[in-house]
Amino acid sequence: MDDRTAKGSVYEFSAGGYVMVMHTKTHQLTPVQAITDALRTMLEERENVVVFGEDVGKNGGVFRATDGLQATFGEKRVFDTPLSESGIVGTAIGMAMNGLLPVAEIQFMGFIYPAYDQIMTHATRMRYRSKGAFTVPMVIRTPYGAGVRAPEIHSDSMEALFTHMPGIKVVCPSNPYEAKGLLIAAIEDPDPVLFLEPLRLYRAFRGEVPEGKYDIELGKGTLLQEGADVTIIAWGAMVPVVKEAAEQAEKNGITSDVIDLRTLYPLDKDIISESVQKTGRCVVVHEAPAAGGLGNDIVSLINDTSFLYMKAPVERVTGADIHVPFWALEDHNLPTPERVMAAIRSVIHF
Amino acid sequence: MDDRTAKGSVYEFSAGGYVMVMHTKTHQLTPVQAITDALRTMLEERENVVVFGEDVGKNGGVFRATDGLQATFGEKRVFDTPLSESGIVGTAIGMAMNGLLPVAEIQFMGFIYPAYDQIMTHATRMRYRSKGAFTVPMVIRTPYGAGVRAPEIHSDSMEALFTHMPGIKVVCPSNPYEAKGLLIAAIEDPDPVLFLEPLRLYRAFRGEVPEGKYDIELGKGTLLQEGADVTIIAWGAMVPVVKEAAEQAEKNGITSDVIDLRTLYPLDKDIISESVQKTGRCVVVHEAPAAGGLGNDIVSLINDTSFLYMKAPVERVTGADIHVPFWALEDHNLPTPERVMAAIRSVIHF
Amino acid sequence: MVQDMKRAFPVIRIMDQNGKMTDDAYTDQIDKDFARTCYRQLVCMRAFDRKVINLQRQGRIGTYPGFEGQEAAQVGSALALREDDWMFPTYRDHAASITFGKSYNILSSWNGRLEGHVPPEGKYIVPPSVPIATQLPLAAGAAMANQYKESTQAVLTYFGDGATSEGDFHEGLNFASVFQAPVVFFNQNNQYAISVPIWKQMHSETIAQKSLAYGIPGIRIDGNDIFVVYFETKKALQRARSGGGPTLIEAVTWRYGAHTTADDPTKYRDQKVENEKRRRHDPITRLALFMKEYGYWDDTWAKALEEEVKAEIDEAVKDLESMPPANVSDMYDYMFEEPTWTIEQQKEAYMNFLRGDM
Amino acid sequence: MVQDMKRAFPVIRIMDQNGKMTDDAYTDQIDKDFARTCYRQLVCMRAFDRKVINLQRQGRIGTYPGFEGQEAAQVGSALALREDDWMFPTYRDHAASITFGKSYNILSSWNGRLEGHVPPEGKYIVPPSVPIATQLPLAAGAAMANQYKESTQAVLTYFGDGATSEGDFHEGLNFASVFQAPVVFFNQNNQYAISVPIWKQMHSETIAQKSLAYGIPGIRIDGNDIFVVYFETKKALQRARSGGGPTLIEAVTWRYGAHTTADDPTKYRDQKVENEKRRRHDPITRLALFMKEYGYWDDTWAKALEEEVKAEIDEAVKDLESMPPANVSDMYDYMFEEPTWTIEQQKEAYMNFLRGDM
Ligand SMILES: Cc1ncc(C[n+]2csc(CCOP(=O)(O)OP(=O)(O)O)c2C)c(N)n1
Ligand SMILES: Cc1ncc(C[n+]2csc(CCOP(=O)(O)OP(=O)(O)O)c2C)c(N)n1
Ligand SMILES: [Mg+2]
Ligand SMILES: [Mg+2]
Repeated sequence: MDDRTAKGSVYEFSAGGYVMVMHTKTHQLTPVQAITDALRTMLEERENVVVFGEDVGKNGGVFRATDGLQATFGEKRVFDTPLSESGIVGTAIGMAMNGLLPVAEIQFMGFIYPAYDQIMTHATRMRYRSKGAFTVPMVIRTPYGAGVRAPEIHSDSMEALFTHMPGIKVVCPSNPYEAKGLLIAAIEDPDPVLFLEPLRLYRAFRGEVPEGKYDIELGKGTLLQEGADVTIIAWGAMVPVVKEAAEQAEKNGITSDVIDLRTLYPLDKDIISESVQKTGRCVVVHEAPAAGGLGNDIVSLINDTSFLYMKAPVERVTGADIHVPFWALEDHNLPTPERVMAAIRSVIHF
Repeated sequence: MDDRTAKGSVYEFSAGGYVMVMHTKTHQLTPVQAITDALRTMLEERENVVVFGEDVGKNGGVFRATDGLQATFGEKRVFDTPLSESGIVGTAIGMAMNGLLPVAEIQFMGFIYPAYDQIMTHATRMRYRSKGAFTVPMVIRTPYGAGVRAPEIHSDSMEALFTHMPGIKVVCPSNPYEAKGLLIAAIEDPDPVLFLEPLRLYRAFRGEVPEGKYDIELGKGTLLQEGADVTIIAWGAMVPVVKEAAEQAEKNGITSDVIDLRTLYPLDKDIISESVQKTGRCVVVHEAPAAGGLGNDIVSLINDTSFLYMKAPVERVTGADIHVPFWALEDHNLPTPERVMAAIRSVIHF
Repeated sequence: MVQDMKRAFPVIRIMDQNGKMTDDAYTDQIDKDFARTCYRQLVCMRAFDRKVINLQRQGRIGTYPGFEGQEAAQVGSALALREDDWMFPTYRDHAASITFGKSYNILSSWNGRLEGHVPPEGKYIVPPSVPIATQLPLAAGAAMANQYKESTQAVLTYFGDGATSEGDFHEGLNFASVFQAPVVFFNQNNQYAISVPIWKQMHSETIAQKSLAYGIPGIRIDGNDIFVVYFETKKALQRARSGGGPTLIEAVTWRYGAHTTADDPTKYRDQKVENEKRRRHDPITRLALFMKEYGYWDDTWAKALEEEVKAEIDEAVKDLESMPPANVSDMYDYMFEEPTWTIEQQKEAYMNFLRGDM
Repeated sequence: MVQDMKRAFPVIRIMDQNGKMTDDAYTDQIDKDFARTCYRQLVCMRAFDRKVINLQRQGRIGTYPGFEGQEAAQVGSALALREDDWMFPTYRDHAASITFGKSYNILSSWNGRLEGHVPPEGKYIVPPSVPIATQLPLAAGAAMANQYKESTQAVLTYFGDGATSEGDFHEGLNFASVFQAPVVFFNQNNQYAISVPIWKQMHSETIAQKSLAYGIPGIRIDGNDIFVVYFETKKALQRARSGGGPTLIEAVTWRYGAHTTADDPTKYRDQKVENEKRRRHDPITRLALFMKEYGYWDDTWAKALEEEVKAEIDEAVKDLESMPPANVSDMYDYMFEEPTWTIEQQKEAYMNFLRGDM
C-alpha cells in the first residue's frame, strides 16, 4: 500500500514530509501513543494478534505503550509473561508457527541479548529450514537508545546485531504517523520483524495520526527535505538531531537531502544512491558504536553504487567504540547537531 | 613482543611470510595441534590458567583441541562443564574477576548465541563499570566457518557480532605458527578475547611450530605477499582461498598485496591503508553475510583513510544475506578462488 | 528432602526385563495388534538406524547421530500422539518422527538436503532442533497457541539429559507451567551428552525431580519399556488436552553407539557397557519376550517382517540416492516470503557467475 | 509431591511479629551489641533509602529503585558475611552493599556516575547487576575460583523473585551444584517483579523448592526477621566454606514502595497492602519490639541514633553533591587496559571537538 493513502485519507508531499489534505478522523498523538494505537488497531482487525511481554498487561508497559489494551482485549490477548526474554521470544516463535500473530515486547533493547539465540537459530531460520512449511510472522518491539538518563544497559542501540542477521527485517520509526503505519505493516509482514522504538522520542512531541488501519511499506526510506550539497542519513532518535543540523547548515548556505531510513534491513538502496549521486557528499549518523555499525553498510552501499559520484569520503557521526556511558556522560557519546554540523563542514570542505 | 622472535628462535621475512632461520626445537603441527600446544604451554607457564567447556576434558574436545590436557594437568585445570553456554561464559567471567585466566571453549560458533548476553553485559563491561576495580582476562575459543559438510548451525561465521561489541578483541589465525602465538597472546591479554578457529583448516595442513612460549601481537595483520595492482584482504579459512586467487591473478599478470588480518577488532589500520594507497584497488573476502559483515568496516576504513587513492570501488566477496545453507549447497555460498578472481578482474577493469 | 529423590521418583516400568507385565491393569489394554505395531516399528527403526550408519561408513551420507537403544522411548511416545498433535524433535529423534508420520526422506537432511525437513502435508512435525534445548520454548508457545484457539491438540517435545542444563529448558518449562500449556516435555535420559556423563551434567539424582521447580507433574520411567512409555505419555497428553498443563517425563535409556558417526565413545567410556545393556535392557528383546510370553509371537511373521522392513528401507535408500541435485536457488528463496532486493541481487549475481557470465 | 511444597518449605522465622524469639537456641547467641548493630544498620538504611527517594523527587538524583521493607533481608545476610567474602548484588541491594562496606557514594551511580561502582580497596563488592539474573553464573564462577585457590572465601549473590524465570538463574545454580561451589544464592522474594506478581512469574508455590532441581539445600525464611536471615545465611556460608556446596535461600519479604521512582505501583496493586505490611510485618518495628522485650532498648540511645544517622546521611548527600563533574575521558579509558587505536582516535577527536578545535 502506498503510504500516502490511509483509509479515506489523502496525503500530499510537501517540504516537511507528507501532510494530510483530506481527513478521516485524526488525533494528535505522541510516538508512544501511536504505537498503542497501532496495537489497538491490529488487535481489532486481526483476531489472531496477541500482545505480550514483561509488564505489558495490567501495568500497560513500563512506557505505557500497551496502556489500556488488556482492559479492552482481555488477558487472553494481552498478557504479562515471566521475566524471561528467551522464553518470550521462543514462545512467540511457537505461537507464530501455529497460527497466531504475536507482538512480543522486550522491555529495553539491552535486554534482548538473552533472546538472541532464539532469534538467530529459530525465528530467522524456520522458513528456510522447513522449506516454507513453517513460518514465523512475529514482531518483536523494543525501545532503544540513549539520552533519557536511564540506568545501565537501558540505552543500548545495537541494531547492527540484527541487520547482520539473515532473515529478519529491522524497522525504526521517528514520528507518530510512521510509527503506527510501520508497526501495522510489521505485524502484517509474513516474516519476523524487529521493531525498534526510539524511547527518547516516546513523548518528545505530537503528530497527526489517522484513526484506523493504514500501513507504510517496509524497506523504504523517506526524504524529509531536499537540498543540493550534502546527503544526511539517519533514523529513529537521530532524525530530530540531523534535522536541526540541516537547519544550521542551511543558515550557512549548505542545503541538504535529509533521509530518514525507517527500515534498517533491507536498506533503501535507491533513495540513498539517488541522493548521493546528486550531492556527491554524505554524512551518516547513528548512536551505535562506529565499529560494526550500520554506518559502515551505508558507506559500502555508496561504494558499490556511487563511487564515481563522490566528491568527499562519507563521514560517519556515531557513538565511539565503547558501551553507552553511564548517564552523566551519555550526551558526550551521542551525536549532536553540532557534531553533525562539523561533519557536514568536513565533507563540504574536503 | 615482536612476532619474529620466539624463545631462542629467529625469524626472517621472506616472500612466503616469516621463516625460521635459527631453530629451537620445532614440530610440524596442524592448526588444531598448534592450538593444543598453545594451551599446554600456557597451562605450564601460568598456574592460574584453566581450560574448560563441553567435552574438553576426557574426550579432549570434539575436534581434539584439548586432547591429552586433562590427563597431564588434571581435572582441576582442564574440565568438562554442563551443556550450558551462558553458564560457561558466566562462570568464566567470575573466575577471571577472581584471579584465574580462564580459557573457555564454545563447541561451535553457532552455539555462542546463548552466551551473547553474558559477553555483552558483563565480560565486556566489567572493567568500565567498576572503573577498573574488576577485570576479565578471559579467552573464549570457538571453531567457526563452513566447508566441512557439518550439520545445521555448525558452520556459522558471525565475527561481526563481536567486532561491533565494545570491549572485546577478536582474533582469527590462519596457520599453525600464528594460531599458537596469537592464542598465547590472547591468554596473556588483560581483557576479553574471542578467539575464532577456522575449523575447516584444523587438519588441512601442517606447519612449523616452535616449542615453548612465544606470542604474536594482537591488532596486527600480516602481509602474505606483495604486489602492485590490488590489495586482497582476508582472514582465517579464507586465507588459502585468497592465496589461490592471487596465484591465478599473477598468471594473468596481476600482482597482489595479500593481507591476512589475524585480528578483526581492532583492525590493523596501517597495513590496510598503506597497501590500498599503493594499489588503489581492493577486494575483501569473508564467509559471513554481506549485510553487517566486517567487509563493510573495511570499506569504511578505506573511505576514511584512502579516499583519494582509490581507482575503483572496493569489491566484497562474501556470503549472501542468508543463513549458511544446508551443506549440499554450502559451497555455493562460500567465497571461492574463482569468485575472488572475478572480483579482482572487476576492480582492475573498473 | 534432597536425599529422597530416587525414592520419590523411582524408575517406573510395567514390563520387566523378561517381558513380564508387572501391572495387569495395563496387560488388558495391549492386544496382539498393538503389540505387533510396536514391534514392527521398533524393528524397522533399528534397521533404519543401522542402515544409515552403514551408509555413513561408506561415505554415502554425512555425519549422523544414531539412536540405537533408544527406540522404545521414541516409538512408544510417538505412538501415544494423536494424528493432529505437534511434535518438536531433536536431531536424534528420527524414530519418533518417522513413527509419527515423517517420511524416510528425513535422511536426506544428513546429506545436507533441505527436503529432509519438510513434513507431510497436514502433519505438525517440526524440523529437528540442533541447538540444544531451544525447541522447548517453541513447544510451549505452540501449545499456548493451541490453548488460544481452544484446540485440543497437544504438543510433545523431545530433549536429552544434557539439554536440561540449558537456560531454555528452564524458561520453556517455566512458561508452560505458568500458562498451563498443553505440552509434554519428553526427556530421553541416555545418560550422556556426547562424552559428558549425567553426573557431571547435574547434581540432582534424577531429571524427573526438576518438575518440582515448576510445580508440574514429573515422572521417571524405564525408557526401554515401550509400554510404560506409551501409557505414561498418553496420560500426560490427555492431561494436557484437558487443561491439566504440562508434564515432565524422564525416560531412562542408553545409546548403544557413538554420539554421532563423528564421535569415538571409547575416548570417554568403556563400550563393554554396551554389551551388558544389550543383554539385559534391550527394548526390542524385551518386547519380543513379552510377545512370546503372551502368545503374540509368531516366527514366520517375525521372519516376514524382517524382509518387509529391509525392502522398505532399501527403497528409502534408493529414493535418497536418486534425488535430483540440490537446487541452488533454494538457499536464497526461503529467507523471506518475498526476497529482499539484497538477496535478489546476490542470487542473480551468483546465478550469472555459475553460468559463466562473469 | 507437587502439592506438599508449602509444607516441605515452610517460612521459617525465629522471631515472631511481636519480637518474641520462638527458638531459644538462638536467643543466647544474640547479645545487646549485636542487636544494636542490627538495629542501627536497619534504621540507617531506611533513612538512606527515604532520603534518596526524596532527592529523586526534588530532581537531585536520577531514577532510583528503593528497598524500604526489605532492610532485614539485606542487612541480616550482609552481616553474616566474612570480611573477605564476595558479594554480587543487584540494583536494589544497596542496604546489603553498604552494610558490607560499600561507601554511600554508591548513590552517585544513580546520578550516572561511574565512581559509585568502585568498591573500597580490598572489598569484593561487585557493581550491582542490572540485567536480571546474569550475576548468578558470575557468582558461581567466582566461587569456583575460590575453590581453585583453596581459599575459604565464600560468595553471596542476591536476586529477586522475577529473576528465577531467567535461564541464567538455572545455569548459575546448576553450575554451582555440579561443582559444589562455595556460593549462597540469596533470593529476596518481594513477590513482585515490577508489576508482575509471583503467581504469574512461576507456577511453583515457593522459590525454595527450586533447590530440589539441583539437589542442593534450600530454605524458605521470613525475610523480615533479621535474625533468621542472619543465622541461616551464616549456616549456608559456613557450609559453602567447608565444602558443602551451594544453598538457595528464599527470604520472603515485601517492597513497600514503587519498583523504582519511575514506577507507579497503583497501576497494578492496591497500595493499601502496604499499610497492612507495615503494621504487621515491618522488620524494624519487629526488631525494636524484640529489643524492648529482651531489655536491649533504650529511648535515649534510639533518639541519639536517629540524629547520628541523619547527620551521616546528610554528609553523604553533601559528598554526592560536591562531586566534581564527571570526567569525559572515563568513558573511553576503561574499555581496555590499553585503549585500541580506534578508541584513542575517537577520544582525541571528541576532545578536540569539545575544545572547539573542530
Ligand atoms: C546450544 C548447543 N550447544 C552445544 C551443542 C553441541 N552438541 C550437540 S549434541 C550435544 C550433546 C547433547 O546431549 P543430550 O542433550 O543428552 O542429547 P543426546 O545427544 O544424548 O541425545 C552437544 C553438546 C549444540 N548442538 N547446541
Ligand atoms: C534481562 C532483563 N530483563 C528485564 C529487565 C527490566 N527489569 C528491571 S527490574 C525488573 C523486575 C525484577 O524483578 P525481581 O527479580 O523480582 O527483583 P525486584 O526488582 O523485585 O527486586 C525488570 C523486569 C532487566 N533489568 N533485565
Ligand atoms: Mg544424552
Ligand atoms: Mg521482586
